[in-house]
Amino acid sequence: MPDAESAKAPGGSRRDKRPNGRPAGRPEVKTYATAYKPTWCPGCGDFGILAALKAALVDLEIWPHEVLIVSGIGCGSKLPQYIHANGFMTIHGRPLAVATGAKLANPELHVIVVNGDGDGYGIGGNHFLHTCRRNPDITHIVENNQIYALTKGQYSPTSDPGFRTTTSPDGVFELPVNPVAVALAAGATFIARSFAGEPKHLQRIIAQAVRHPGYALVDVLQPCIAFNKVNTYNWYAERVYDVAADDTYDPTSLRDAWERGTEWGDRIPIGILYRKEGVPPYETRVAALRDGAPVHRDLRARLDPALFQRLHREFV
Amino acid sequence: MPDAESAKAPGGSRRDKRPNGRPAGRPEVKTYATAYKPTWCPGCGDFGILAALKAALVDLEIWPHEVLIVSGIGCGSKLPQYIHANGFMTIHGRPLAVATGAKLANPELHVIVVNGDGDGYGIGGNHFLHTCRRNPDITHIVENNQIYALTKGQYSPTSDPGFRTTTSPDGVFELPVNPVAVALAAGATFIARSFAGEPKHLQRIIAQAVRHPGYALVDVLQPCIAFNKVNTYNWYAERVYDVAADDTYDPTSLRDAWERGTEWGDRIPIGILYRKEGVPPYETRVAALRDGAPVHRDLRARLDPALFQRLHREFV
Amino acid sequence: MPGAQADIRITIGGDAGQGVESSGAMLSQALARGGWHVFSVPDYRSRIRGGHNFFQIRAAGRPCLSHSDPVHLLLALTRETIDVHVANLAPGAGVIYDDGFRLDAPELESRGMLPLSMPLAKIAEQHGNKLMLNTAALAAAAGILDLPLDVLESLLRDTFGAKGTKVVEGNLHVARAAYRFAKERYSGRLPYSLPPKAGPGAERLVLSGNEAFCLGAVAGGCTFVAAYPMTPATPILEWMAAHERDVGVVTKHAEDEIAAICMAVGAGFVGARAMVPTSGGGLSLMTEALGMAGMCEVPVVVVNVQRGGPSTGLPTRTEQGDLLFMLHAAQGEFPRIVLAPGTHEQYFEAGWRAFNLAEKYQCPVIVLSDQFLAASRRSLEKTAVSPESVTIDRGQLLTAEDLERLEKPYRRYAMTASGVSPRALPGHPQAVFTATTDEHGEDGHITEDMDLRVNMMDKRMRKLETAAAEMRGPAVYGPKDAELTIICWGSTVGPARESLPLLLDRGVRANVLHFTDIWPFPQAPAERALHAVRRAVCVEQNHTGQFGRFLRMMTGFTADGHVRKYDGRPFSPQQIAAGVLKEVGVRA
Amino acid sequence: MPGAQADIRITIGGDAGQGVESSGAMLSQALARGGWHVFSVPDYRSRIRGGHNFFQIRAAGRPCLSHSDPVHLLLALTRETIDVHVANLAPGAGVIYDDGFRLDAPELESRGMLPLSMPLAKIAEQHGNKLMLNTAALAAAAGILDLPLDVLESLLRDTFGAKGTKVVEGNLHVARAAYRFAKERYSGRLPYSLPPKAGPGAERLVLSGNEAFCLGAVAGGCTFVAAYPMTPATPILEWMAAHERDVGVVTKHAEDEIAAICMAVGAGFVGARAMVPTSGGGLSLMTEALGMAGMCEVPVVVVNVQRGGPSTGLPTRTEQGDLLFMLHAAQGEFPRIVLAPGTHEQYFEAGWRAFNLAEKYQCPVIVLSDQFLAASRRSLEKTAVSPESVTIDRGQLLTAEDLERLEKPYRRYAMTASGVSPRALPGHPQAVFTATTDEHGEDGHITEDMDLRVNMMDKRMRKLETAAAEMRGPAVYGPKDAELTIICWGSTVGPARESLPLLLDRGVRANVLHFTDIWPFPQAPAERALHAVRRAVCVEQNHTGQFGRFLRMMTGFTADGHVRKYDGRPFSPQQIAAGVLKEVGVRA
Ligand SMILES: Cc1ncc(C[n+]2csc(CCOP(=O)(O)OP(=O)(O)O)c2C)c(N)n1
Ligand SMILES: Cc1ncc(C[n+]2csc(CCOP(=O)(O)OP(=O)(O)O)c2C)c(N)n1
Ligand code: SF4
Ligand code: SF4
Ligand SMILES: [Mg+2]
Ligand SMILES: [Mg+2]
Repeated sequence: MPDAESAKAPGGSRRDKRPNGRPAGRPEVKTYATAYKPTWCPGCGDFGILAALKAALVDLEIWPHEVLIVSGIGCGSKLPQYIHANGFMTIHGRPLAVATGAKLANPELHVIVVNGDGDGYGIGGNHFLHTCRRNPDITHIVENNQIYALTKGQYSPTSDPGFRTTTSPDGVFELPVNPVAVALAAGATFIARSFAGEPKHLQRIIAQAVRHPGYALVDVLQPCIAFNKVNTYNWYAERVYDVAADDTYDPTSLRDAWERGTEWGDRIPIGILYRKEGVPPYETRVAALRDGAPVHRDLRARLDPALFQRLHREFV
Repeated sequence: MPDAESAKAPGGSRRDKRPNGRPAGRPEVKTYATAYKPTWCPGCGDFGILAALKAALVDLEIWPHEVLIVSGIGCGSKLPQYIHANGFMTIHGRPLAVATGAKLANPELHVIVVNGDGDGYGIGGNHFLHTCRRNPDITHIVENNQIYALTKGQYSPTSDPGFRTTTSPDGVFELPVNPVAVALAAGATFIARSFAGEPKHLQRIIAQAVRHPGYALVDVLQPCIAFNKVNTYNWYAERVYDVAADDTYDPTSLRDAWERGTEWGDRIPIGILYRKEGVPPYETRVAALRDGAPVHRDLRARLDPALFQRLHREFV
Repeated sequence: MPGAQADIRITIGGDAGQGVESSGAMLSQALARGGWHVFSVPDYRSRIRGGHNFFQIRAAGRPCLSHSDPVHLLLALTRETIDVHVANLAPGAGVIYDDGFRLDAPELESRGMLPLSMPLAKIAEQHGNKLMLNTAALAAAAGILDLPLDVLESLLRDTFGAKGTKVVEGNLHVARAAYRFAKERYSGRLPYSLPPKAGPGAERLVLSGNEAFCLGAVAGGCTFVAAYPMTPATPILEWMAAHERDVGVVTKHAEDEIAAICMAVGAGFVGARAMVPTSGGGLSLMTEALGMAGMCEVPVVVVNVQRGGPSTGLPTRTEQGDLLFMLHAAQGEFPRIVLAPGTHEQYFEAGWRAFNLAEKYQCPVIVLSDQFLAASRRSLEKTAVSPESVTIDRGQLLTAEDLERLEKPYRRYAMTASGVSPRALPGHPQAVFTATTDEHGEDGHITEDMDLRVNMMDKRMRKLETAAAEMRGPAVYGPKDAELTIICWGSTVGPARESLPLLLDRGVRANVLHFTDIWPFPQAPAERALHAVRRAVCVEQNHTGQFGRFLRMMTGFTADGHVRKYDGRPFSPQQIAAGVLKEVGVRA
Repeated sequence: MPGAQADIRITIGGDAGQGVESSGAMLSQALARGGWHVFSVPDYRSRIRGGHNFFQIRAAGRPCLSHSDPVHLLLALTRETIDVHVANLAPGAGVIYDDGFRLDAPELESRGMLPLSMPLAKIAEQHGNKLMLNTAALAAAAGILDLPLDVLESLLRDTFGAKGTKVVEGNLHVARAAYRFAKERYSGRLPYSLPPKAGPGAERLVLSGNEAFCLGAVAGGCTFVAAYPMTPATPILEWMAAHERDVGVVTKHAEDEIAAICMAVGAGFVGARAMVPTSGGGLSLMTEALGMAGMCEVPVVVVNVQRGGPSTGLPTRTEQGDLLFMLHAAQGEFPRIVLAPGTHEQYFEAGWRAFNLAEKYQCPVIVLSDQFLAASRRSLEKTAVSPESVTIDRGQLLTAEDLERLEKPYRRYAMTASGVSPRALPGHPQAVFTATTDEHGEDGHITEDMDLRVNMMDKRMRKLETAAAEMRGPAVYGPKDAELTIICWGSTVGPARESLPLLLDRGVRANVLHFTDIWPFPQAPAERALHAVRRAVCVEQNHTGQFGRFLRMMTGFTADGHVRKYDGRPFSPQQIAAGVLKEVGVRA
């Protein structure tokens, strides 16, 4: 049983290894299965995102205990409830901040944030902005259904102009947030868009995002069949095209990314829209992390009288 | 004395007029003078901003009672204390939201927000993002000294990489917010930069920002002589150049604005970097404002039995 | 016991997404049109589809103050509904269900229920279409209850009128067929019947608490609503948005709750009657700006529709868990007013009274309701939610004429005996002024002067003393000389009052002491009322007995017993009676 | 009265930006090095330049618990200083000022002061440079006080050593010249002298409260600090950032307070000992996430260094205005622990104890200090802030070995008698789990089940009962059989204890009852202690007497009198004594 004086976290201070060793074999999709059935509406785009995420993790041979999935509040934010992995469904709009703390305290975890467009770009907009420029190694999957679904149908920051909802009875007349453009302006190092209706594409993009060392945004077009009767599967399917198909597109060019990233309407670019290599993730630059993660620190070392002799010196 | 049943605000419902008529003559700089001396450090860039703002208001022939200056908390946010105009020094990071409420309740007021870079782009980042896309007719002057000054010298969201402060002892390693780029991505319709060391330039830019119908950002490079020993008057003076001097620069082009807007370092563009005409300000599209501002509404009209007969119908 | 009823209770159950709430609302409305008083409560989960939801309706010949147990008629849109609700059925209660469910009817009967199997899906398909299943179910219930068919028909016409003749006609055909079927097959079988109607009175309205509040706010001159959606407060924003144009209320769905309250403070500062509806989580985010309104003396109305906590908690359920939080939210000390309406009428009144108080005392006013009050629907006389009872009092608001007569420069925060400083709005040449959240002098300029600080603090806090004079003491319901008093606040008053006859049946002569005006605390009347109490049980919808603790803090009074509930579901009168009896040692 | 002193008080005054605080800190340090106990308090404004700031120092032969009045030596860096402080000077008090001020010395003398004019600016320029004016002033004070010159010299060497020999030498020259001038001109003139030194003890440290707290947190294994700058809590973040590398604490200056606490919750969730220092405004923004930590049972330490409220209020000044806010912040009900250390030693201890409590009870712990405690500097024995007194208790934290031995699937929120569920950290294959802020079952999955909800709520709240057993009752200082008891909490204890001899002088035999552990309330020891109280005066640094109200809520105890202060300046012992005497009817 727990040792009251135990000053170490599980796994001790094996800094150079993945946390706590790995089971034999490779993970499979069923490794990520839970006994809980999603409470999403049948046909909801979130099913596709859940499946793609599981498949991507399996592709990457990541085990459930090596991942931490942090979400906010909303239909999409229920995702951690339906996958067998470490999960933390936090409060509305704050998962990026919680995830940043978790990553800084234990950089060995693959930290993945999933949340809705309201959560991520509405109430969570400030964390979005600052996480982009901070560049921690976090994958951020936004289930963007252009609506507040769990609260039953108010317009969201990504709702298109003219869209009528209970809080926009005359149609939306604010310009929508274009997450790609904002992330670009804020300095994100990996920016992608995908579509819940193309699960294979999404799986590939998520896998690359997880592999990217640094903050990686995956904005996912996610039909909400209950409250968004405009931006449906068909609506998206008719518009999306993958920039990868265009040989002239250079995802490392800020200018190209700006041109395509601001495109929205009859044609909607998906795929990896921007990527910048070589920017060290935030946590790799933190002085206090050079000697290992907080969770692996032996706290008893702090009771070393020599440390205090040193610290006391400035007060004499 | 006040009339307890008075259901009208001062000025009654004169919707078509500037509030409460105007004094004879024209306002002068001394019209805006107060008895309070600024508590800013001698040499602080905020003096130049205060002077330029007064001069711009005089140029525009706006009277003190026609303006509402809303600020947050910080050195720069003390500005409303030093100008004879309606002022509201709110809480840290929130002046844009307070200003939006004031503008929607009384669109006749010239609403001007002044705050620091920490206030505006740090804690206030979410309001910045959403105000850009909302486009209310508000002028937003940011006293950007790249530092948290009133709290005595921590790094700010606009601090340059490598900058050492009490909270960045190893130098900043987050990418700075480029307010011009972010505003552009978020859909702002007027984006300018100026320099507290060029008061005439600043005065002109502020005047144009106030004239612009819609949200207008004026990011002002403001030397803090006490805590920012890197980004000094000289540092800025050596780098700034006005885009207006470049005939080929088209401030109505998103692409041009993106190119110049993202420029920062040896050369720093100032002037009007982007401007989009013809986007109706938010408040002009609000249904409930078509019959006049809330502050001019006769509240007794609400006691009209006919209104309630109509409203009751849906509950029978 | 089967037989003549003082009231009858109907439950409709089904899956989320099956339209349980809208069916329940329609049946409530039909019963009200038929001449009965109704009270109904929805019970739903925090998800869009799937999971059991239900809707309880009570109909009586006299006004009902809450739902009640047990249930006489169950309308089961799913099989699961029967399992969930069987324990709460009265002996011989009817269960309406689709004959496609393949239930063992004799088995149901042996468990004391009356199975009322009907081909609802078939009727819907045959006479209209599949989507009209709920209409069939409603009509079947109407048939079983002997509710006149024309009442249902007129309601269907009004409800579906906007969708065109075809839809209306289809629904009417389905309704008639199901009604006929129910009557023909089961007439007279249900051992319960609708109670005698209310006497012919004015046409009654059926409103949810939130709707009553919105009407109150409209009457009270609310011109500005900013909010961020949050269950169970969202309907206030949505109702206001839907009526924005009609009544002239600027509604703003903001980027978050911080923006919402700051916008309202900005609007209040320049003179709008501004409000922010939210629930606890939103309130948490609004905490800092609440202090700004207090410090800068800006009128603003904050509505906290409480739900189950802590944190995200039970988003669609009820609780009274935020009382002490509301009384102390935000750093430092400043005047605020807290109202906790308990009934639909009081919630309507709070809608306008809050604005008067906010402007009279130039401070934030918190209206503290909860999911139970907000979402329950009650039939009301029109006069209960009409502007006739409303006054608009803007307090010491200076008019343009007042300002023109000023001789000295205007001082926004002038020291006064009442603590209230005459208020000008920005926009007048004579009243150019500045405000700040830092401590300030009479002219609104920052000060660090010790004495000025103390005076200004005293001035602000004095407003609370001034306001206290108009705060209402607790109301007593039931016999003045009761041997036992149920102390409660806010929405608990309904089931508490309904529990009194149940207690009397068990030989306990009790009354109810109900607080609606919480802060500033109505000290003298509260002490008087408490003085008359012989034995007290505090009944609250929370874990720690917040009101009981608050009462002790304010008066030293300690209740003799406590009944607390924190499962997210509202008290029924039966639960209160049982809890109180247990506390006073009477065996249930 | 002039003559031998139990202690001596020195005030340094000047404009913001003149280095008043750093000079004061140096003089305090010099006095401590010289063998005296010191206590000192800065007083500054919320601006960078301009405006009067001052710094009070008290030196004694025994430990001092607070500053005190009146002042024996005034070091006036500006002329204004003299006007501001004259009222608070002891008869014959010395006033050191630059001869350039052109003061009317005889006039000063006629008002009972001893003018000590000196050519400070000239000495600085002549022997070093203009910037060394403060060194000249300090040395002059040292000369007047007969503080050994070598003490000052060694301090100057240590302080300026990093700036190179030239700076050191310059300062030494200036110091010597000023010291000599003071001695030569004014030797023996001041009617007060330094009290006898403390006996030869261990070398003493001079620390601010915030510094003592930081040392405690370091000892307690704090590995993660996230914050947003806010006076007077900023120094905690800054100290930690400066020592980030040395002690291995991740420090994050976040984009706002919401991000700061959320980061700390994320860090705490995965196993770091995480803390967020802030002040009331920041706390307001952290309210929602506090509930998240409570609901998800995440250990996190929140430090609220209180300042003058409401809202922005008095940013650089002190108050105890957030007590009831801290006890109830956030919607709904969940366990939290609130500690209010009163002395530097207690603040150090709270630094490590808070982490133990947070991990043992898996909940947020709030350390409630204030600007007075945080910014005042006190001389302490090294042992008082050393790791020897520290234990690290991580509570029911499962090790990898524990997890490998698990037979059933791990349940993060297992029901237990203590309410504490054994805690695993994410990262182990046997302990993959999910958490949510919605109500949940033992495995962390969302539930709407009524009974499970009630059980889970009870489980969480049970932790408070378990924790209550280790919460400390109030401490009594002074005679056990006092006729009068001063009840106080947090930092008021220092001046309250120092007021006891003053009260005794006036014939009132009083003691102090001091609370540091606020929540869960130490019910039994508190009641025992209150039982022994004959007559009580509650002394608090706020307007509404929050602790007195809280005590009544928890125990029914009503104090006989109240002394409250809310001008932003800390109580002096004299103010407490005068206030208490007034409350008990003794004429001052
Ligand atoms: C502070 C706070 N405000 C409001 C809410 C209510 N709320 C829950 S989910 C949600 C929005 C959901 O929209 P989105 O993030 O787009 O997720 P979706 O449901 O569309 O997947 C809101 C406003 C909340 N839980 N907390
Ligand atoms: C909620 C809250 N957090 C923190 C503070 C403390 N604070 C006051 S001003 C300030 C930052 C000032 O920086 P900036 O906005 O850039 O203004 P400057 O002083 O540089 O002009 C901070 C953090 C506060 N007042 N409120
Ligand atoms: S409401 Fe929309 S987003 Fe939510 S589960 Fe249903 S389809 Fe999905
Ligand atoms: S600290 Fe900096 S920003 Fe503040 S007044 Fe001084 S120079 Fe200006
Ligand atoms: Mg959404
Ligand atoms: Mg700044």
